[in-house]
Amino acid sequence: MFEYALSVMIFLPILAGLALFLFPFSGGASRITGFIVSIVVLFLGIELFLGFSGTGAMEYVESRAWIESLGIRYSLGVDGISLLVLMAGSILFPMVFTVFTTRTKGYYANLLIIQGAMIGAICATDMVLFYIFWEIMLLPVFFMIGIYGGPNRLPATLKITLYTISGSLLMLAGIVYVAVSYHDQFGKWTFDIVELSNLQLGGGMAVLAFFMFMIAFAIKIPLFPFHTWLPDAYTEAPSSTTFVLSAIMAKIGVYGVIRFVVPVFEIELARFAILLSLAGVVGMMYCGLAAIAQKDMKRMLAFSSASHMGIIALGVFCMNVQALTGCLFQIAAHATSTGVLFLFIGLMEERMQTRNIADFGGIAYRAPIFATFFAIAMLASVGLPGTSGFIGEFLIILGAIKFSGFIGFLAGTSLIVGVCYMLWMFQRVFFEKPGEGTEKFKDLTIPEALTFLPVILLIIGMGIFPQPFLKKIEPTAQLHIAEVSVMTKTVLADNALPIALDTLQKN
Amino acid sequence: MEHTVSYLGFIPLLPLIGAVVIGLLHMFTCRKTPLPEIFYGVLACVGPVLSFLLALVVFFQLKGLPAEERFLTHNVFTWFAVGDLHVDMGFLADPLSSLMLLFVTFIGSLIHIYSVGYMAGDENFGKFFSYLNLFLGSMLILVLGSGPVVMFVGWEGVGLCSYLLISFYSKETDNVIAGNKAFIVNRIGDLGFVLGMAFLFWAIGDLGFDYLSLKANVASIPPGVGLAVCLLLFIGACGKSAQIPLYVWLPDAMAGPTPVSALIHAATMVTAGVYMVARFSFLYAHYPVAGSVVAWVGILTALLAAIFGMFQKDIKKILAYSTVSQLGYMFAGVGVAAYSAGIFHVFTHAFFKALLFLGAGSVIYALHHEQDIWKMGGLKDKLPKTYWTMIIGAFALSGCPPFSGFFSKDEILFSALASGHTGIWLIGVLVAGMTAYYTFRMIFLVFHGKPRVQESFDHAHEPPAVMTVPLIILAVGALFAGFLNLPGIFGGNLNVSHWLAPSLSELHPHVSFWVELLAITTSVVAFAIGITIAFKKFGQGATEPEFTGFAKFGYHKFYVDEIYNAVFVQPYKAFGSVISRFLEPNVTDSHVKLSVWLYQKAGAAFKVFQIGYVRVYAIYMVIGLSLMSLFLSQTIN
Amino acid sequence: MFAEALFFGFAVLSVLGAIGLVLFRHPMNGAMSLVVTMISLAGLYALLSAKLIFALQLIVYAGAIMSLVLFIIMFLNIQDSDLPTEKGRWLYQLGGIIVILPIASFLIKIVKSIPGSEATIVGSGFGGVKEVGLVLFQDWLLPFEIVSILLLVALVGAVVLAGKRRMGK
Amino acid sequence: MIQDYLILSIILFCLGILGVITRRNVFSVFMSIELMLNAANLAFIAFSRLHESMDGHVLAMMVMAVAAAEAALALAVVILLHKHKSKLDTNIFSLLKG
Amino acid sequence: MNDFLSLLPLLIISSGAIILMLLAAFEKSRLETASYLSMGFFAVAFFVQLLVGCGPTIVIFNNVFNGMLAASNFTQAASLIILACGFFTAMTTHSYFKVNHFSSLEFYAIMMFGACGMLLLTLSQELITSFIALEIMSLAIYVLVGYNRSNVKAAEAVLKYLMLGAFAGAFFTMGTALIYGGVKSTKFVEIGAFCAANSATAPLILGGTFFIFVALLFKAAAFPFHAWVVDVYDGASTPVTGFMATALKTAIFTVFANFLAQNSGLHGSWVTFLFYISVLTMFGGNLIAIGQSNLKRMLAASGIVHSGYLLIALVAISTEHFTGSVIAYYLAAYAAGTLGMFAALAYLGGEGEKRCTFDDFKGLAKVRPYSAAAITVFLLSMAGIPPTAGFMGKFYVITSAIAADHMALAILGIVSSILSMWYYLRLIINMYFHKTEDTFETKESVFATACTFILVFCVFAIGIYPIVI
Repeated sequence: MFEYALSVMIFLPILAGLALFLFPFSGGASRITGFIVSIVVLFLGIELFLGFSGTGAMEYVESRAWIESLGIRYSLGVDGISLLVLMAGSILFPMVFTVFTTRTKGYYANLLIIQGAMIGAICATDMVLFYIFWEIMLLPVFFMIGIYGGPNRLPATLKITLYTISGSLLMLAGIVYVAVSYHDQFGKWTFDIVELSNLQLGGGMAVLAFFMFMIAFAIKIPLFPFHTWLPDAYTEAPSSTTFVLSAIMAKIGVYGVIRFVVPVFEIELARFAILLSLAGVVGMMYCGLAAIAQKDMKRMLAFSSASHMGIIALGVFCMNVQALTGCLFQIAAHATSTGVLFLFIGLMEERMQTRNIADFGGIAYRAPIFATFFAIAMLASVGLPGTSGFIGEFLIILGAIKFSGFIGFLAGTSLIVGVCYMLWMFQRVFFEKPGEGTEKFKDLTIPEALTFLPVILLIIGMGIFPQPFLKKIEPTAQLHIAEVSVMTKTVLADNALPIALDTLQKN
Repeated sequence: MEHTVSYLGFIPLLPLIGAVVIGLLHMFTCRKTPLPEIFYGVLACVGPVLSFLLALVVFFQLKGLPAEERFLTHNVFTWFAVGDLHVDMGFLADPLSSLMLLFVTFIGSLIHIYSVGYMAGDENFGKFFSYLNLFLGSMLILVLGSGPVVMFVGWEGVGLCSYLLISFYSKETDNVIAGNKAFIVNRIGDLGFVLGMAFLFWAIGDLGFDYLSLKANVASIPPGVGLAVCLLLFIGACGKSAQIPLYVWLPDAMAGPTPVSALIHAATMVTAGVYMVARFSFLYAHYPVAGSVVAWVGILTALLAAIFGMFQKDIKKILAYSTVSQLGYMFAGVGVAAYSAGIFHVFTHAFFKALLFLGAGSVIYALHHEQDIWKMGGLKDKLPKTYWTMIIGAFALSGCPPFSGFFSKDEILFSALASGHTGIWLIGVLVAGMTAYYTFRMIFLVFHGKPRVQESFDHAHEPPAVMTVPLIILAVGALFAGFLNLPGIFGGNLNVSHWLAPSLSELHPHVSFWVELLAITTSVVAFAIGITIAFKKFGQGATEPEFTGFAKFGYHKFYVDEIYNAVFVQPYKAFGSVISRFLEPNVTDSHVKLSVWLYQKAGAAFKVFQIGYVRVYAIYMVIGLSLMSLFLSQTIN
Repeated sequence: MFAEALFFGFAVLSVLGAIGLVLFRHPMNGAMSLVVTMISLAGLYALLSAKLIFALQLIVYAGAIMSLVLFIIMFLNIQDSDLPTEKGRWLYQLGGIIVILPIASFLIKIVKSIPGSEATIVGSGFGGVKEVGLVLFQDWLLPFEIVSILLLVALVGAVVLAGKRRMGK
Repeated sequence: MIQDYLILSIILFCLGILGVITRRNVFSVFMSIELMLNAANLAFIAFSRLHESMDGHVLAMMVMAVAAAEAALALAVVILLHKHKSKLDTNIFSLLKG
Repeated sequence: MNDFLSLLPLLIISSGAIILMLLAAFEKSRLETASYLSMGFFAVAFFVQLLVGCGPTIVIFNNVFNGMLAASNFTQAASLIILACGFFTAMTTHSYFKVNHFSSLEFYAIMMFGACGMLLLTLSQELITSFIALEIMSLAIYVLVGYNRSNVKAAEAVLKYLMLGAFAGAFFTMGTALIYGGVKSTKFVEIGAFCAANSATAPLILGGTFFIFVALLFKAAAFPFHAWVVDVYDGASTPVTGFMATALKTAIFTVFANFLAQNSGLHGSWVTFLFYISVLTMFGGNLIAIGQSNLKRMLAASGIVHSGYLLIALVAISTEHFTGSVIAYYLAAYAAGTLGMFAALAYLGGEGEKRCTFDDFKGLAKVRPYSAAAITVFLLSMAGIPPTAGFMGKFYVITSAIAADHMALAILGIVSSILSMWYYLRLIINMYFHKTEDTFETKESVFATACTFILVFCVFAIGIYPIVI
């Protein structure tokens, strides 16, 4: 029955979205349609999660010949790497349709297409297929920001689009290079990632191709210093899109690194791991610092998101099981916390018609439920134990320490950096004396509260019972790391500080 | 060796359930019809009290076991397991944690009861108790956690609760800032904790990341890593237990309601650091260098806080600095490897500090939230119960024999001396004198002499029984707790030390009777000098002096807050501004802007070539041709 | 010897004609000098034993095409004021020569590299109408056929562009 | 010997190019192109003589035919232009640019 | 028989052209009838071509035509593209001429003659045949460009095109002469054989191929022979521009590839040359396009860029097993997008093409969402965004470049693709993100929209089911 679940999850939203475009639907009808479709996807996603056996191999595989002459196949599959990203993509989505209720059909149609394309990018195991979905998911974002965005939407949407497309086009060259090398070595064409991971690459070209991949993903993640599109885009985008961008799309960047770069370019990755992880932590600190100076709440959260993404990306570059698993877990955890925060800010903007931090104050007294939910999401985002945010961050820092003590230390400062701006913002917005506008701030309505409640529970649940999730992703992470050859490990060891080195030798 | 008991998890769980239930009730009802306070009050006290009873059960069960087998564990579920890392959500009750458990739940329960009276009439009554329960639950997780990661949950939990409670009166910006400060400073310490844990894990944690496994494998830790772990963990302890340089948050934490201060200072939170060092005694015992660092930091903190304490005028601030100072003692104790002495001081301190804070709370309550001691005076007759209980507390704090504080403090000083840390001992004695001075300065100013503000004096009255009864209970504890661990010189039983022995990796240096006597005598003398000076200056009533010179310097806490502000906070903010105003648009983004600019300019430049004259187009062609043929004619020989 | 003298004469004439085409301001003069070039070229073809082409050059090129050109020039009744002044012509021509020189040297280099350029004696049938006709209709039938389409297009096109037209509907 | 013909052809060809790029008069440009085609024809004939094959003659005929067709169209265009502006200056026709 | 079948589409088109020409002589014939007829001819020819199965390579009527024509899968694909372009252009003109009254029946005849020349060009295997076919095509296009006689811009366009085209044609003849001098033949096969036997860098061959390349590159609008293209596209009427941009380019690149592919020695020695030309073409085209405000000019400049990509494919063609699939696919993808774009512009432009700049299309999406969506699809296809045909085309080009060890070329191609995003997105932004200023009332027939949407379908269909030949 679930043989074609993945295809359905991909194409149901896309087709529904296209149908909304093509036929005259009213805004309300579009919303209902979108909601129903996303609920179907949600159920499929949950069913998929429950049925996932966690052996480390690909499950729910669908593979069909597509372009035979180049060995491009329509092949989908889920393993531990993609599972949680997929969950984030399928579970969080219905919220968008229940929170933002008064938009036009284009809005909902675009969202549906984004969802389908994102799920496609997550499930694709063929590089070309992945690339196609990867590009498709950007287009609706372009329109969402451009049509429904804030006052400075044009430069913002142009920037995100051009920036990301530049990166991904370079990746296209990288993809082709990999396949051509495979063809040279094995005499046949394929773009399947499982087969491509057998490839032995070396030389300057491999480094070049590696960087092409990395630039594409670094832009999407975004990794310092390729993050400059992010604040504008996140700020100007309508909240639903910011939610999608931060909660899922950015994660697909990290996912891409794990899925495509780690198996193929292991040696190059190991060689440049120290540089990349430095980019990760520097980005984390840089964006964290920038966040504190923001006056616009959404912009602050945008920087915060970029800051967190730095740490998540770091989890990949450390190349050990703990960091990788932490990274995968954190992908989902951060999706829940930051995504919800952006939705909350969207709500606040709808109620107050402003995002300026100075205009708020004392919301906690007017809207205790809202404040509590917000606080829980915020605490998860700063990585408080007991929330989903802690496990991943802890594992990543743990892995980073093994990788390099210095990087680990810098990564650890995320404990401090995040708290500073979050508390500062929380103080201004929720505490202090109520401002004029906040006097009449409405608490969450029951439908809204019911929308957010599952996610809030998920945040706490993932913090307290992470093992059911980890159990499913950890075998794949083990396998993934095991594939990293001995040579790579020695390259890695060159980077590690002595203190980490002797622990490394011991293991 | 280990015994699994399934009720262990309930000890922290009960207050946590209370917190959630109360929190939800409050959240959903506060906007419309708040529930009656008594409802919340009862609900809030049930959890801690039940926990206390369970703690007693644990204690007696442990007592029934042979000394080497005193370990009760309960692994509730696997929290997370990744690769070699395996972390159980598990609890461990051994003598050390059971002792902590006992007084934390006991004093915690008393504070809960007291708060029912103190907080009466507050609009956020329910919220307060929710936080309070959460606080206690977190502390119990911290104490009971079977490994460092579980401990870290409680560790961060109490940090969060301190934030919530300090900024409880959140309409005042200053309070929220104090809360932020507490959380952030704690987080700085947590960084050390996390890094320490990480190093510890990579060193020996793959064999099991709980205390018992770590203790079993401690021998195989590489020396460098071990030292690093000790120091990093101590940074964590500094943050939580308010040691130099991270002590700054604690005095500001007075912004919260007074019972919260009592809870933070006595039973929870600040003692966590000491507890943690004692917990890791198996590690610290291998690294005397790390121990010395701990001890010196501790004793210097004690000195510094005592100096600050001498010049404060806010009753809670005085008590706060006294806590910092006493914590310094405790660290000095655990630093010189006298872990049981340190823990014993934690134990006694819990009683008298809770007592003093709750007493101060009564005073403040009676005077309608007046905290300035220079506006009090002569309250002895108005508040007799408070007065007498506080006197007991003050004696205990100052280390007057035979009050509890005397024994525990003396044990620490004596251990310092015995282990050869003469400098620490000398400073310790000095601080003991200073402690007596500022404690009794406070007592004299508040209770003796003449009332300085007549109006508030007239309205003052003894608080209700729900507040005074806990005071009395605590006073009893403060009076007699010391006898649980009588030192050898008094034919002592050293009950607590023996009880703790299986948990701690303690060295017991053999010392002569004379050294012991010297230690006791000096500290008694120091106490006497301190109290005498205080009596001379303040016993008969005194007027508020104008602070000058060193006093002013001390009153302003050596301007440490200002220095931190100038050195860390402002540059941090400024750097943030620089990034967002300058770096981000002009530097980081420059590669994008530059390329866009270049592209557009090049496009504009290229337009010029499209001149529109057909002849010119032909000329382009010919020029291109000519260049190519120039190139091609090279290939013809 | 005689042939060489003839070649030299025709060559000089044709180059002079070409130079005249480039330099004369009025197109009429240019056309006349082009006719000179073409006639000289016809002579050269004759020297190269291309009898048919010699005839065609005279009839088609020098005759038909050039008279068409001249006819149009006169038809348009070009006044001196209609002509572009082309003031900086000399400068342009100097620059043009500099630009063209590499091309010329390239081409000359190519030609110099051809070995064995001495003309051999060819049979009397070479270049005759019959012989060329045989080649044309045997080997080059297709180009010959499609040239008809080309001419048709040119015809229709010229009518469309320059002729009268009933406007579409 | 044949080389001389070819060099003559090249000279004529380059003069043709020169005419195209230096003249603004439509007729001159057009006739310069005719000159270039003639130069190519000369080359055809010369090579034909060199190879002693008559293919070159046929090719030259084809080029003539093409030249004729082009001439017809070019003259039609000249008439068209003259109708618009009554000028033969190519520089006048520069509405399309930038 | 097979030979005849291969020629059948060509015969259909040429007889169709002649029929239409004759029809034009009758006073009563209506323009619409002509457009239907030409659509019909193109459609029939298209299906005939589709049905004619073709082996690897057939030399058509070897005895009669002396091996000057040859059909292969590649030429079949190319002629399919050309015929489809003709068909869609005929559809587009149908409504275009409803608001722009300058046409007559000969328009269709000449267009079909042009198509005839193109088909010949794809089949030709000999230089002078190619030249004549090229001239047939060019002359027809000159006439089409200048068809609107009352428009001085059209006249100017035809002047520029004709002058420069004839100039380039002269180079072609000179090149043919040199090759003839070197090889004693002008057939591709024999040139290849000569190069294989001797050196491909023999001076006469070198010079000859150089001049022939110049002429072909001129027609393909490669740098530095590109300058005319912007002005000519601008001056020509929109359907003609579309026809020119697609069919003509297809024919040129087909013959270019045929010429190169016959001849590994030749290809090898010109790779570096083509490399630089293609890079310069891509970047030059981008730089021109970025500064344009007129849509047709922008599309012309982007056409230059696409020529650059096709040149990449030319650089990368393998002479061993030449199938031309990459070039054919790219041409098909490009043709679908570009034709669609021009078709949409043709009916949205309104009378006298009054809407022609970026700014004129502000807010189109609000008024005519479907048209805006179609244009968006075409633009995205041209920009190479999946899942459109343009993406797959670009993907094949890059794959072939990297497979041929031209990593640098692939990367430069991608950089240029990034640069080209700029102006494609600009139009989308204008259509979607700006306020409406125009009512966009047009009087198009159903054919125009049908044509646009069939092409939208084509863009996706070619992209998702890439039938690689």
